[in-house]
Amino acid sequence: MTGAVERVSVASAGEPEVEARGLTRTFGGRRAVDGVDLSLAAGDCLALFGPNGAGKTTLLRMLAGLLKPSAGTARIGGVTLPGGEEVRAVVGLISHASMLYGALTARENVEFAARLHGVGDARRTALRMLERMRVLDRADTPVRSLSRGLQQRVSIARAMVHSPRVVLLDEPFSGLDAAGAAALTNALVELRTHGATLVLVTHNLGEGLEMASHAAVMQAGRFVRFEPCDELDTAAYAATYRELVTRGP
Amino acid sequence: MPHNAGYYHAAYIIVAVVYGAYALSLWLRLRAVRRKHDQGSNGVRVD
Amino acid sequence: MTTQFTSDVRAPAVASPQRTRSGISWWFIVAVIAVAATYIRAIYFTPLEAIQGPAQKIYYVHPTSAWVAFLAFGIVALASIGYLWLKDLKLDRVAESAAEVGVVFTSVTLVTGSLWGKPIWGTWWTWDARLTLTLFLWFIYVGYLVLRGAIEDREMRARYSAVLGILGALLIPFIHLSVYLFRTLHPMPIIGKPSRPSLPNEMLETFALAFVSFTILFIALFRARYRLAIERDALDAQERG
Amino acid sequence: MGPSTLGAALLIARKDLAIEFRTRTAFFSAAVFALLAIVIFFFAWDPTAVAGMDLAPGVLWVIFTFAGLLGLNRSFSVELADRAIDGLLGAPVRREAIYLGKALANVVFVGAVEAISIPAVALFYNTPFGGRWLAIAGVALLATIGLVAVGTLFSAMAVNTRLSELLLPMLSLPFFVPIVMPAAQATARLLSGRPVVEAANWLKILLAFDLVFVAACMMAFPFTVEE
Repeated sequence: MTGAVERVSVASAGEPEVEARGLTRTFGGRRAVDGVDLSLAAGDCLALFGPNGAGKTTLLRMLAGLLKPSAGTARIGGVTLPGGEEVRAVVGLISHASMLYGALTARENVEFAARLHGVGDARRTALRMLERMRVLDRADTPVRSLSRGLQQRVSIARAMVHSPRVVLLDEPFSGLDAAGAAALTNALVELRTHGATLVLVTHNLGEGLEMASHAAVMQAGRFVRFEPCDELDTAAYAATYRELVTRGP
Repeated sequence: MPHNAGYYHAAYIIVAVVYGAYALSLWLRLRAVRRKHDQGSNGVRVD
Repeated sequence: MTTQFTSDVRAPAVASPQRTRSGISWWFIVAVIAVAATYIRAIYFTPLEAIQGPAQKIYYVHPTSAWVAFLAFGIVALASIGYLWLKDLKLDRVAESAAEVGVVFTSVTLVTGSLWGKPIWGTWWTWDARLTLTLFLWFIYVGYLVLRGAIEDREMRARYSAVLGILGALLIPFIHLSVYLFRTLHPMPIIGKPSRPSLPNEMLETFALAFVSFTILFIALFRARYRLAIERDALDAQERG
Repeated sequence: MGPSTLGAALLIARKDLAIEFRTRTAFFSAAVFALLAIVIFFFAWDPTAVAGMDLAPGVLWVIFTFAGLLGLNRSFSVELADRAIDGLLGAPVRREAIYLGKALANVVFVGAVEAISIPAVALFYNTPFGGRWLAIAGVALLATIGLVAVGTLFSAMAVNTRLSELLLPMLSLPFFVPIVMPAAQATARLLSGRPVVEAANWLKILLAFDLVFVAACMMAFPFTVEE
């Protein structure tokens, strides 16, 4: 892993990097996210589990500044949501959709994202990001002709080109092969060592717990469990999780 | 004095018919929503 | 007739006092009486206008409906601005109701306008500045209703309709200006300009009565449509809840 | 922090045009549509009864309206393809910059279609533009700004609905009346060699429309993307 991330800003130890108090979002009558409390310091990684429709994606989109909260408060990197440009400058979002322009090449997509975030020397930073995600050799082919896994890597490169302090990942490992997963894991580890805070939504317990410093299970818009990883027994956790998921909301 | 009373007769009739029909449509739509609403909230109760 | 609402739609659980048992509101009864009175007075107790003849009696239903149409779309614009500011769905329901009733009144205005134009100006349709503006009004607000119908998500429907409601109002002066400028280039053969104030008192009094009764009719229809909007939202919330 | 509003707008416009240049489908279909319409319109009238000259302004503006609408529809569908719009909305860029960027790209797009159609009309309708090219291009630019200001906003809304191909024209066309009418009148004046001042009234309406609706649509745009 060559090339350190230039802009490194480690938040002061005390103040949490990602914080939510009673965060809620309703669609019509339905409460997709119903009073979530959360506190993560710089360098933490929260593994977020839960059945489909539990509200994980909605929570992520709110933290990314794409969705306005209906109630409750949240602070990202010290800025209260909906923080507008300030929040979005420090957040990177990786979602199911690649968020890329199919007609443009991988390089153009990542470079565009870099310029959009005001990254200095967008061209070089974009190339380095593609290289770290091991997709540099396909940098000049239109993204739509890449395989799902390669597109996922380009999407990850796009989301992290501005070295965000908070990275929100919605099932990023889905569609990645071993090499892709390794590249993603290394990139995330590196970001964490430089003080970034991660929220990783995944269905893969092993993958999540291995990476995370905290674990949470979300169901029907609420955190039914939220605890640091070192306090929990992985086997017992896996059992209760399966039971929770099969019983449904 | 031109003999064009037919035009205003037509106009008055159309005005009454259109507004009346619209009022009726409102009433019917209101009744339909209420019936579906009542059915929905306390089981299938066809009154 | 039991009316139940889910808790989060803050509508009166008990039917509002103005509503008689059978669900017809007092406003509607008053409106029907007022319009009937207008008809009787206009047909039997108002003198005929010498030049235009009996067709001039359309004067009591055409401009009065037109005024209500413009009033309705003024309400749509104000409610739309209100919604974007306060994000209160009640305002969106006001806009929705006013738009639908407004389109009905605009349609009547157009039909009565051409029924009046035929005997007076000799053609069913003239590009008279006011009539043309009413026609475009009709297009804008039918578009508004179609837009509302094309969006499932309740909040997005409210937001998008509000944007169109405001832009629609902004457009009216521009259409009026360009149509007016266009029309003065090709002046219409104006025989007798309808509705000039130099009318005898009886006619003005009938016009005033017509003006008031059609406005009351608008209020009655608007309230009923607003009630429908509330109950529809309650039903959607219940089905999706 | 992100680039300035104008900087971001130019960036987004460049990206849009790069995509358009790469795929070129929308542009070619709009351009060919315009040329086809010009030809078909010509045969719609009996050439002996109506001189080509009198037809040219009207034909020109009807075509620009519909060619423009064709182009405007793709403007936001390219964003929704892989939720690239989330990338834009997730960037530290003001929503107004996104609107400006898309509108700039659309002005270039519609302008390009016009650049092909005006000479074609001159050719097929043998209307001597008589050195009035610049004035007509000016009128075209003013009108295009108005068309695009409204069209870009409605495209952002229509693309999120079920029947966007139908909804966009239906919502936009009433708004095009105070653009097409003055533009066609001004073009007619210019083509018939009359002094430019005669078209002044019409150009004033066009200019007022552009000022009001660029501002209004830019203020309204955030409401169409903010959830």
